[in-house]
Amino acid sequence: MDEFLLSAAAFVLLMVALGLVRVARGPGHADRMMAAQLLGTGGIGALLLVGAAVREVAVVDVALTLALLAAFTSIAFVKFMAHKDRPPTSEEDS
Amino acid sequence: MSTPGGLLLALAVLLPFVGMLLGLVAGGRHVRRIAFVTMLVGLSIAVGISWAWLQVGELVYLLGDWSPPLGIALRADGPAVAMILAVAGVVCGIGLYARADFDTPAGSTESRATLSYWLLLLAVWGSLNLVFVSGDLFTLYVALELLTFAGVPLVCLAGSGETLRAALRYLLFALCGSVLYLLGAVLLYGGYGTLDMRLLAEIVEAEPIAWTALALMTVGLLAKTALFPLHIWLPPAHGGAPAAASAVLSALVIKGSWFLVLRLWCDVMPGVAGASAAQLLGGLGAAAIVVGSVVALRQQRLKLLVAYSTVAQIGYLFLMFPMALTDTGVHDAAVAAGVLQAISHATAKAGMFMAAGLVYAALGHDRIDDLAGAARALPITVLAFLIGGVALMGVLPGGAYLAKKLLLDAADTSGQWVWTWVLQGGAVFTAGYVVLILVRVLRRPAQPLAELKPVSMLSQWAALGLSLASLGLALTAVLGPLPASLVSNPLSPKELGNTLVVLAVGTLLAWGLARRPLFGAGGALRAATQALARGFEQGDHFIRRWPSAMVAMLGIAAVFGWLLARA
Amino acid sequence: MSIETLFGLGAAALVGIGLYGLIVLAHPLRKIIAFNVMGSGVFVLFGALAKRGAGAGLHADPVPQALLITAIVVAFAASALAVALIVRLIESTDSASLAGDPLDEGTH
Amino acid sequence: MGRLLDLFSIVAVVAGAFFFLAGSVGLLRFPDAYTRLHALTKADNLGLALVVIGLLPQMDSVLAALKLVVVWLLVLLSSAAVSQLIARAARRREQQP
Amino acid sequence: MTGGIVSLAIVLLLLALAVWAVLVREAFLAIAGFVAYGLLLSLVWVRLYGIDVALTEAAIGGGLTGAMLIGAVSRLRGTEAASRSERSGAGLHVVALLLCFSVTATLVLCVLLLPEPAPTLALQVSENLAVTGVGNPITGVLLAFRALDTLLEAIVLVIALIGVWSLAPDRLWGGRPGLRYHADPDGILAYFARLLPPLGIIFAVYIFWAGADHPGGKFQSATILAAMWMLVLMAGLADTPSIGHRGVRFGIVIGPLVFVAIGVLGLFSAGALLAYPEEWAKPMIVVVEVALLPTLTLVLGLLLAGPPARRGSAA
Repeated sequence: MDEFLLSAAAFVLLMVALGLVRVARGPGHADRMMAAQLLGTGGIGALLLVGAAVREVAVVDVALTLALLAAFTSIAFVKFMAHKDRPPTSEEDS
Repeated sequence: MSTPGGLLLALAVLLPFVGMLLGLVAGGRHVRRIAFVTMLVGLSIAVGISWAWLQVGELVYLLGDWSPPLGIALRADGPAVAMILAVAGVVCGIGLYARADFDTPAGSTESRATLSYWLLLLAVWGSLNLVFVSGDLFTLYVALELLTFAGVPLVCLAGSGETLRAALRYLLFALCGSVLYLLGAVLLYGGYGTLDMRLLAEIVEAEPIAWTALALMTVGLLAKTALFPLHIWLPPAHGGAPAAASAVLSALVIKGSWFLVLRLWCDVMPGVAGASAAQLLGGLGAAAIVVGSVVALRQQRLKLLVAYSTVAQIGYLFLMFPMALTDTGVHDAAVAAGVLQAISHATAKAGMFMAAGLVYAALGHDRIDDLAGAARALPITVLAFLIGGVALMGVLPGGAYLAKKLLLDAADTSGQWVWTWVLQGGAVFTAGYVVLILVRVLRRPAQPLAELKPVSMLSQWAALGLSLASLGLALTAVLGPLPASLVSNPLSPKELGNTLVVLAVGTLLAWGLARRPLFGAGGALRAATQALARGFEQGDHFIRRWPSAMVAMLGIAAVFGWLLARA
Repeated sequence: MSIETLFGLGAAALVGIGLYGLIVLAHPLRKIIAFNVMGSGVFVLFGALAKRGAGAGLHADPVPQALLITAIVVAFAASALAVALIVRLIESTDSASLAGDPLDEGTH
Repeated sequence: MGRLLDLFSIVAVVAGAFFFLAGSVGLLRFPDAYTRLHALTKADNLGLALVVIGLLPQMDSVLAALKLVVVWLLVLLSSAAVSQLIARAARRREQQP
Repeated sequence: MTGGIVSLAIVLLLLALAVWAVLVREAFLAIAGFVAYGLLLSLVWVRLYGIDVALTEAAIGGGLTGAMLIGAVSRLRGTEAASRSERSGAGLHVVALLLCFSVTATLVLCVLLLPEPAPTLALQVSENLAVTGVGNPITGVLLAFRALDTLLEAIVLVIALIGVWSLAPDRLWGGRPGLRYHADPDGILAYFARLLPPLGIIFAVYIFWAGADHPGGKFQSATILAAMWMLVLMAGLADTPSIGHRGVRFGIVIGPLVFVAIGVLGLFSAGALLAYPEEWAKPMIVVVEVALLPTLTLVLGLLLAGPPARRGSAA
């Protein structure tokens, strides 16, 4: 069972790596951020799988911390980027 | 085991921090009072430490009664005790000077600069004491970061854009230095399983891990000390800060990382370091003296001149390494000379920055060319500046003189005549800018000085006191642990002649290199020296660009690694 | 190869990558990111050493792990101070360049 | 019983891994940002959900199982927030060719 | 074997993300990469059996640092484009590459030359842990064997905060830090910002209490609390306190001061500064941790909020 869980973790990470190819190819902002998001989800999945494999209960706490802080960071992303998109500053973007 | 009096070491570290925390709670109107009470108690603790050290020799305190490698030990040997006492004295002097500058104006509850200044001053003090007494490499990392975090905001206390930029540069470069230091400490733990310096000294061997660690830690610390060519951040930071802050930065903050280099090379890993790498450290010091002094002579503002003279003086601090570390082992006399040099620089440079600040406050500017009449207007201040300069020149009876004497003896016994020349030549450069300022301030002004703002008398006396302390340090030879035979009669023909030669050559340098001629027209010779000086300036400008400084940092690390591995 | 060695080697590469960024990146905010990458390389190396020191019923040597927690917090404090400086610098000068130098005025 | 639960875990985790595969392939193959976003949100949420469901029987306490579910909910939340941002970025790109 | 593949995958991904975070053109994308990088680092710590470190990294490395960097990138104005024109020449890149490569190569050599068996303090820690009364060896190191480091760390944070505050323009001294956020009327965000904090607070308290005997502790807990606090601020549900507020000042210093006080108490009750009397060790450690919690939460949150930026009522 442990071997299986570790293999699954490795597979998920491999898929994430595949997603990173998208990053290399671009072309837009959006694609790059999607890859980052896939990485986040896949990373947490791999973390849970590894934690279950090594039978370390506290890994779930790590995952929970990550998920909590990831939610916080995502909201910060949206909030600050919305702030940045407002007219007075948006002309500096282009 | 803890020794009697060891507890004082822990108190010396904790007291300034507790003062800082209480000051933050009490707020603007009380912070200065709290700072002064802390200084009084801290000075007594420092005196107590010195007294205890005279009784029992080295002081040790095991925190929580846990002995290393599991716990953390605080230790103080001679150099550490000397530094603690000197820093306590300088902090008190700077505190007296800053009393007038950083006051909470009537009618306001709290002002930004006042609160920040006193809290950060105490933070610098606590961090420095920690650097001097901590026996643990990781605690020292935290101490170095404390020192940086307290020093950076002092740079931009004035709040202008330029000072913010200088502060940011300082922070980023210092952070690179700390990471390299931490990397070295990590490697040592991996190799030897302890971070305690005493235990490490017993088991460390000359092998790749130790070489790499020493090279990385040294170069990280040099970046924090701003030894040439890693002085990228120092001139704008020290030149732009308020004088009371510049004095803290220049006299105190850089001594922390310098002291740690000394510890690593002479106490922890002398067997790893070896003589040839020490020659490189000394070489960088010599280069710092030449470049720093020449560029100092080119400056148009007094505070920048003093800042560049700090670049040069940092070079002096590293001249001791070739004499301290030779193939025959560590020479304590050279180490003592280094510490003495550091203390005399701390006192003199604090006094000089304060004097420069007072000149600025009184005249409304510190343009060197327009200082005419200052000597008459601000006699005490100008005297403080010149005495500080003379003390640094290494003529009797200054502490720097004694340090030079000790180093010359050491160079003699180890047969390193090159360093004899560097030591003798170094004084000449200092004499150069002392003469330059002397000539400017003594001139009669074209028109009488108009609006002279009043400056605090206490501040003037504090500056003079610190400069005099530096000059009087040679007395330690008579009173203290150094052999009295080192000091000869200052009016004996040999000493007098020496002083005169130094002054004469210094005058020549000032004439040749300063932007405006001191006297006479010059002609071809001056044209040549001017071109040379401009070359130095451009070189300095190039080396202070971020990429060049980073490349220099890694390059020096590589050369150190190579020298260590080769030995 | 043991996983300690594997992570140790990865850490060495991270230090190099971070250093490279610190040298060539111009914008100070990017330097902060590079500094954090380099710092994390040092941390991973320390973590790998801790894992090597497993023993006495512990999966890893707890001393480096405890120190790592301290070091991570200190690095955060450093980043916070630097970010605050950058933002203030941009607010007051509209530029984040480190190249400008007050000493240059009047010398060239 | 134990064997049966293990089998359940294996099936669920394999299914989850498949969705991660699908998500990555979609990210690589789909023609434009919107369809890619669609593929991604499907994949990562479902993939993680299946992994979490698969791991539930492996947890030795109800508390740990509960925490697993919370992890999934939180990831769902941040994914929703970031998707909004990504869509906006994609739209902005379209508006300025 | 499979474990090795997982580790290898983690290392390769980590390196790829590091390269991305350093080299990608835009700061915004670099930060997105850096946040993902922080997540992978947590995975590294789990593989290295450093669950406590993983928790700290998850909370601070990716979370707080990420949010702080995002906040900064939204205020870069035109400086990013300007700094691109500062690009240095190809020669520098080659030299930098060479130097960094040699640093890495040297470190690789050191890693391969590490002594066998590895030196360790694990035995000493587990022999002495019983005296401290805590079950988590890392808490034992942080609060007993190397208590000074932990005290200094709290002081580092306070000094950094003083430094950040000192950057404020004079006229704003005593004001409130950071931007004032207004509640988003249509906002799904405001909804989340109401939903998350209670969850986060429960979890933070749990992590805090777990810390004595299991992975967790005050830092991780304080970081989560600080993040939740910032979330409430960003949703416009509350405002930052002014920096002159008495309660805020008091909260900032309470932790280190109590720590010092307990340390001095140890001088009389256990014969050494920062020592704990036997039997009483665990309760005293808990007191220190409880006192540090508000300090760390406040300081971490306020560091994130930045210098005072708006005039507020001075206390």
